[in-house]
Amino acid sequence: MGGTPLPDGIKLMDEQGRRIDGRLPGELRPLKIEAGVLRRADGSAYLEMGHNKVMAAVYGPRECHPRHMQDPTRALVQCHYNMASFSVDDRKRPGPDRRSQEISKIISEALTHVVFTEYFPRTSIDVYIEVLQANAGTRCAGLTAASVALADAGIPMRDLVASCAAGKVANTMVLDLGKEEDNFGQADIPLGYIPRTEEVVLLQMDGDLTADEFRTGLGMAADACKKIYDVQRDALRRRYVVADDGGSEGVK
Amino acid sequence: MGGTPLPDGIKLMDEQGRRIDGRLPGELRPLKIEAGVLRRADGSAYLEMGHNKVMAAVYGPRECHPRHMQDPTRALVQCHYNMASFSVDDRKRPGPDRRSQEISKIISEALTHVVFTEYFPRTSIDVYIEVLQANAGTRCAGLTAASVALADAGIPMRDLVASCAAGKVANTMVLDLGKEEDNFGQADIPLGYIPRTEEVVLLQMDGDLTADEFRTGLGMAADACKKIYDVQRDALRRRYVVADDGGSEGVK
Amino acid sequence: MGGTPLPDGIKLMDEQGRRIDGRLPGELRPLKIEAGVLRRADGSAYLEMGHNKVMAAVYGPRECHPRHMQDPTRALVQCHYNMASFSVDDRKRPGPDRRSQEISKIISEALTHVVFTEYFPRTSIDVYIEVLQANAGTRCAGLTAASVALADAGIPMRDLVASCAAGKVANTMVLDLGKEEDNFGQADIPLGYIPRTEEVVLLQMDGDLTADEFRTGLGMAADACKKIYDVQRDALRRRYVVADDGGSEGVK
Amino acid sequence: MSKDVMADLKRDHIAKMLSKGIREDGRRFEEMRPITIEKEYVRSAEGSARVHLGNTDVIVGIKMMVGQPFADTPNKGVLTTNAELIPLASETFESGPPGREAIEIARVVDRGIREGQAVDMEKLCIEPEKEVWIMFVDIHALDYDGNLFDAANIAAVSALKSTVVPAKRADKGEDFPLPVAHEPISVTAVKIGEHVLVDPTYDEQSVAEARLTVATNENGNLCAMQKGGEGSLTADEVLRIVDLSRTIGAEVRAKT
Amino acid sequence: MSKDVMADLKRDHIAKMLSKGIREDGRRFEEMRPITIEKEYVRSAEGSARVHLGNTDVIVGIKMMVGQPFADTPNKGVLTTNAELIPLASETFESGPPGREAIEIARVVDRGIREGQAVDMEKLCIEPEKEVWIMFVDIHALDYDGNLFDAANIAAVSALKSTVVPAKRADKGEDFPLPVAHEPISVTAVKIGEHVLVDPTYDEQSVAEARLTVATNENGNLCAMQKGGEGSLTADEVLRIVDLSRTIGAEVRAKT
Amino acid sequence: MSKDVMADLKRDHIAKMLSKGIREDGRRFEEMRPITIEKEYVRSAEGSARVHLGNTDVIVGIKMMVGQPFADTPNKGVLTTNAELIPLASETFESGPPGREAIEIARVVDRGIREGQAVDMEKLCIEPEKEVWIMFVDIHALDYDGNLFDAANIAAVSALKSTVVPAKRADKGEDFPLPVAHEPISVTAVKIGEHVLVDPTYDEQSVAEARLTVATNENGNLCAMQKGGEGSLTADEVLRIVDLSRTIGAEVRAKT
Repeated sequence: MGGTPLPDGIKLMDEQGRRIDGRLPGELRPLKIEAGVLRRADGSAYLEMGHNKVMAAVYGPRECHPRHMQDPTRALVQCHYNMASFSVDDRKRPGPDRRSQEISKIISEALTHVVFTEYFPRTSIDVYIEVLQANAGTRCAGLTAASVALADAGIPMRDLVASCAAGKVANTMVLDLGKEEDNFGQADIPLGYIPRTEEVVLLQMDGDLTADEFRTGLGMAADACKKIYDVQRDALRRRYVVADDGGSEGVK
Repeated sequence: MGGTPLPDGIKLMDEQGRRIDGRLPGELRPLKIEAGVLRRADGSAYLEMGHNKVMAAVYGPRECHPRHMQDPTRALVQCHYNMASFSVDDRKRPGPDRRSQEISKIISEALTHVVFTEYFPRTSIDVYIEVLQANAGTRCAGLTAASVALADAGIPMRDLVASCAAGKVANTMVLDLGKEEDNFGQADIPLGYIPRTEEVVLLQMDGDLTADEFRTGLGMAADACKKIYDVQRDALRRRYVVADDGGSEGVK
Repeated sequence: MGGTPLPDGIKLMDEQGRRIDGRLPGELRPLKIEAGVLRRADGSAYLEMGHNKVMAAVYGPRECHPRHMQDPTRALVQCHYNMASFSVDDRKRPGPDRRSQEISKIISEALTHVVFTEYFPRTSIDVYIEVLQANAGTRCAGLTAASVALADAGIPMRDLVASCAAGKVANTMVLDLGKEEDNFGQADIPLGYIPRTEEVVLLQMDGDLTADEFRTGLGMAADACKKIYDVQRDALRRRYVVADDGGSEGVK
Repeated sequence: MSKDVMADLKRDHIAKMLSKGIREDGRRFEEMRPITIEKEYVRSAEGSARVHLGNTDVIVGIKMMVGQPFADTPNKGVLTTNAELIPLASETFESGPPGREAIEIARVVDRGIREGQAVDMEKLCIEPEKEVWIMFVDIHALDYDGNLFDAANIAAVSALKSTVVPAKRADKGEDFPLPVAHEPISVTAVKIGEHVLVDPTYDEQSVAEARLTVATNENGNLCAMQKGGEGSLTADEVLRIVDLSRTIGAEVRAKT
Repeated sequence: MSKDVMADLKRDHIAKMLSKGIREDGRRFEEMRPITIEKEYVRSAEGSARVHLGNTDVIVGIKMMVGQPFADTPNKGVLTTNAELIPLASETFESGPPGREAIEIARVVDRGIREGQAVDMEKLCIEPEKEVWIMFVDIHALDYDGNLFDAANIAAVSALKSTVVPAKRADKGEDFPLPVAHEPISVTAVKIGEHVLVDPTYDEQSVAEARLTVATNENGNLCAMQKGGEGSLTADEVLRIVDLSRTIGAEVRAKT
Repeated sequence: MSKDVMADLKRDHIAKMLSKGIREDGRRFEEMRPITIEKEYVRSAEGSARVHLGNTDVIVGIKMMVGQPFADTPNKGVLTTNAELIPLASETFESGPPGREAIEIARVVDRGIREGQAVDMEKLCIEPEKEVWIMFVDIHALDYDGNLFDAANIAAVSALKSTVVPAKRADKGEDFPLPVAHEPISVTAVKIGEHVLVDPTYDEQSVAEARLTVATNENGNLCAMQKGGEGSLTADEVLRIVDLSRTIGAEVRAKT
């Protein structure tokens, strides 16, 4: 977490327990998901969570290159998380940095858990996550969007992964940290979760927490993932309805 | 074009309509081409145009690496344009930059048009252009030289490509811009042209031109390409004669 | 050689002919070699020579990647010399630089000479040399250690290569230059040598030497290699005894 | 092989239709696809625009940073244009550093802005020889259905027009709108057989023999041009495309 | 194929033994392998430690350089952590720039040091906004038998504790010991079938479904966490590993 | 396979001829190929030379730039040597960053110039610790028929001798000739079977077991040496090549 001292005049939580953007501790930022927004990709989803804007696209299952990476028993789920150079205040140099490579790895692992990879030996299922505008929580936003894009692509999956973070701000456990909370807060716990089976598939933490605080945060994030899961399913349902209205053959 | 203001005391054109190096508007710089100047390459050509010194070499048709780039229906013509680090006033860092990659791409396309690529499926025909001394117009010089090198390599071709630029300097349309004209002029139109069939195979433009001025410049450059074409053929003819004199088997 | 002027108060050789670290001109630094120190590698050796600390590991013969590098008639001996970022006073940036690539090349060539590469066509024998602490003479230390690691891996070899340097310091020919001698001395002659057959397999020189001085240095280094060779054999013998004591099957 | 067979079939089909005067999406030969422009799409950028040109979807973001001028233009800002053809947008795009295709697009868009003098670069000088504004024009493709040249050019010009220079944040005085002086607009045409079509789709582009992009300014003058493709054009075809570009460019400019 | 068959056989074997409560090296499920620490192993580094965690063998070297602070932390030193998983240490490591595995290890070790506030970074400021100490933590694997996360963490903390800042050499006053404020220790556990094991060997790690690394401080607080692997954990399993980490971490900390 | 068969046949043929005392181009074993040197070949460089050594053809260009000295040599200029073995010169050269072969050539040429003290580097100091001249020696191969080591060395020394330091352009006083103090010349020999040949052609080099490059100065002293190849040399062979290098080097030096 930041480690940067809080600038003068900024209070992360007011006397009424309202957070800097007016939310209550257990409140998520506004969430909007739309499935099937790109033509070229096999599946896609666009997501806004607060001021985050994230696009996810899926290609595959398709032949895996280079060939020596092929797994004869199953498909590889390969996630590529990328931040657009203009998605942050200080321009990000194009290309993968260490942070994005780490995020790509843990999202790949989380998604692999839910895809029936054994149906598609020797193939690659490529998941591209593009952060267009970043405002804290992009890895969770990306994982949530990628799940929807996989389903939109018709990839057989055990379930959807929902993702959000809990954290500690002004000595209070809160949900879904915003940018200032991320910069000046005390801890962050990004979680990837399958609400139906109650499985943790992505988990990180940084900052300073007692074991009790962590337990509380984990619980809050898991509960919030249920709400996100509903939004994901809703997006897919709308996509289906739209497709159905327009004639399902016409959509892809 | 430059955008740099003209240094004091420099005039790009005098009262008599003479350019800074004494040429008339429609005059090319002195041009010299020699074919077959390298032993190791399958074909080669050395070219001087004004103070430009350019070497072109051709290898192939040969097996195309990496294999996944092979085209089963034809040969790939792959041009690699490179400036020697000492070819310009400020030392150029070795290795391809964006400019040289763009030039390599458009020269590859221009040459592909004239090579009977369908005779050599799955192969690569590699064209290397080395700029040893640069003085404006190196892409045209390189394309002109590369055509001769391809012919010298015995690659079956529809025709030779000739190349030169027109441009606008001191409000006058001129041929074949020199270095100062390139830096301080108003527009540049590099052209790759097949005089016999009157085909445009490479064309760029930058600067500021009316449509009429462009039409004039295009015509001037196309006409000049005919002269360059003659010098190309002359170089190949001399090469043949020399080879013939020395016994054609002895040359390669 | 350095070219740096000797700092005040430093004398590379005293009136008694003792060197800056107390050694006589013909004296090696203390040398310690231990074979079979790593579990994962097929063979390994740890070496200390003065303040140098070097680890060598061998993997193979194993399938050679990429495949187009395979030699159908023999194994490739591929050495990768690397300095740990903390092995020198000014942190070295991770990754191969030009110096380490040159050293990797000449050590690969020296080791290829003694391995029966023809026994293992199409394979690669990979030799990794890690300099953990550097104090002049690391290429010799690395080559000496790598020979032992190859033998420890059970690779069939004509013989071991021993390696050390001679040089010129304070107008005297000396053996095995230390760090200050390397920085402020007059010449350095790294030698890789097979004492039994008296073959030179690695040789470099830089600095300023008369032909006679070079002849003297070459002789001194060759003689010293015989002593190093004994230490190498001793390390392998101890390894064998230990292995034998513990039951040779239990070791690897 | 199957890919090539597909390409041949596609080419035959498209060519046959064209000979009847019909494009696959029903457009006239000299008609652009519908253009929608969302300005200020990205709040983290100093300026931005998302452009749909038919199904081609691209975002351009502008970032401004304080830096050093080039030695030969000590009193001018610096323009840097970059295109990321990320594999999200098309299976034909690959991961890794920009390939020749991405470089060409970035350089052609750059040439249009630069040579068309879209921005008054002297107004981006803070202190001559010392400090100027560096202007990063970053092109990000999201969905690729052909003609990224024009989609990116339109997005870039629109983004520039929405850009505010963050002088205050950098402690260099008050924020001010980017001094946009001209609006160079490019129009791209391709040649398929006998036919010349503007604003090609992905399929049209993939069977085209040659491509010509022409950027013009408000006064109808040409500022940048780039031919692509392995086929040739006649001088007449070139001049016809130049004329098309001037006419259609003016229509497009009205929308940015 | 044979590799996968081997993996299946190995997994079956390890799982069968685990169901009898037996690990391949005879340890209890909640037992670390023997730890040996050689501090000041490398004289050329400002601080260093070589750690054996069972057969896993790793060196961490600390180098200190004078440099510029980040703009948003003008009065703090800079921490840079890097891991080289050189192919000397395992046939599964490859030459070339760090892969995702090396990056993950470096970043998790970095997170533990940084979030656990191991070093008082303000004391590494020389002149605010101008000059601070840059601290390079370089992780070098020598022999890889699993659980590099914890081996590297232990080596890093030990190395930090042995570090002397070479102020004199840099003409910045007298040398002083690195101001180590806390000792965050990570403990890693894996899940194999029903079972949770701490400090996995290479073989155990290769058949594990999921991994969780938890770093804690002297006060038992959590400072960093990282789940890995394609399997899942229940919340209960996570909380159990958190508890294990706090208990075992305290034991390990006593040895650094 | 065919490549290896070819190599075997070539080796047999060359060896058989050598045993009769005959080289493929008729030279004596201790004879260099004809050398032609064109100085000031490239006007854009501060110094340059194009050298033909038989059919081997190489250009060296010298560029001078103002920059910072190294910390340990605050009053000396900086030498940087680089070799581009571009695929124009040989089908055995590959595109991309310099491989081990190019690096070796650059480093051996560099070592000759540096250790042979070809240039008085102190005279390239502008202001101690602040500004010195950086000297770039760029080696560009055009046609490769073996022994680039010596061809590049000759071209480098010739180019240095023709170099004028462009002080005026950089606003650092008047232009002056590069202070060349010595002319280290390298001679390369290879061993094929029993035989030692100087200045090997491409074919000779490709069948040689070992190579030795020795650079000497005007006084006959040695300044640099590099053995290459997978074969071995005896000490006697080394000393004989050293003698050859001293004699032949003096002849070559007269031509630069």
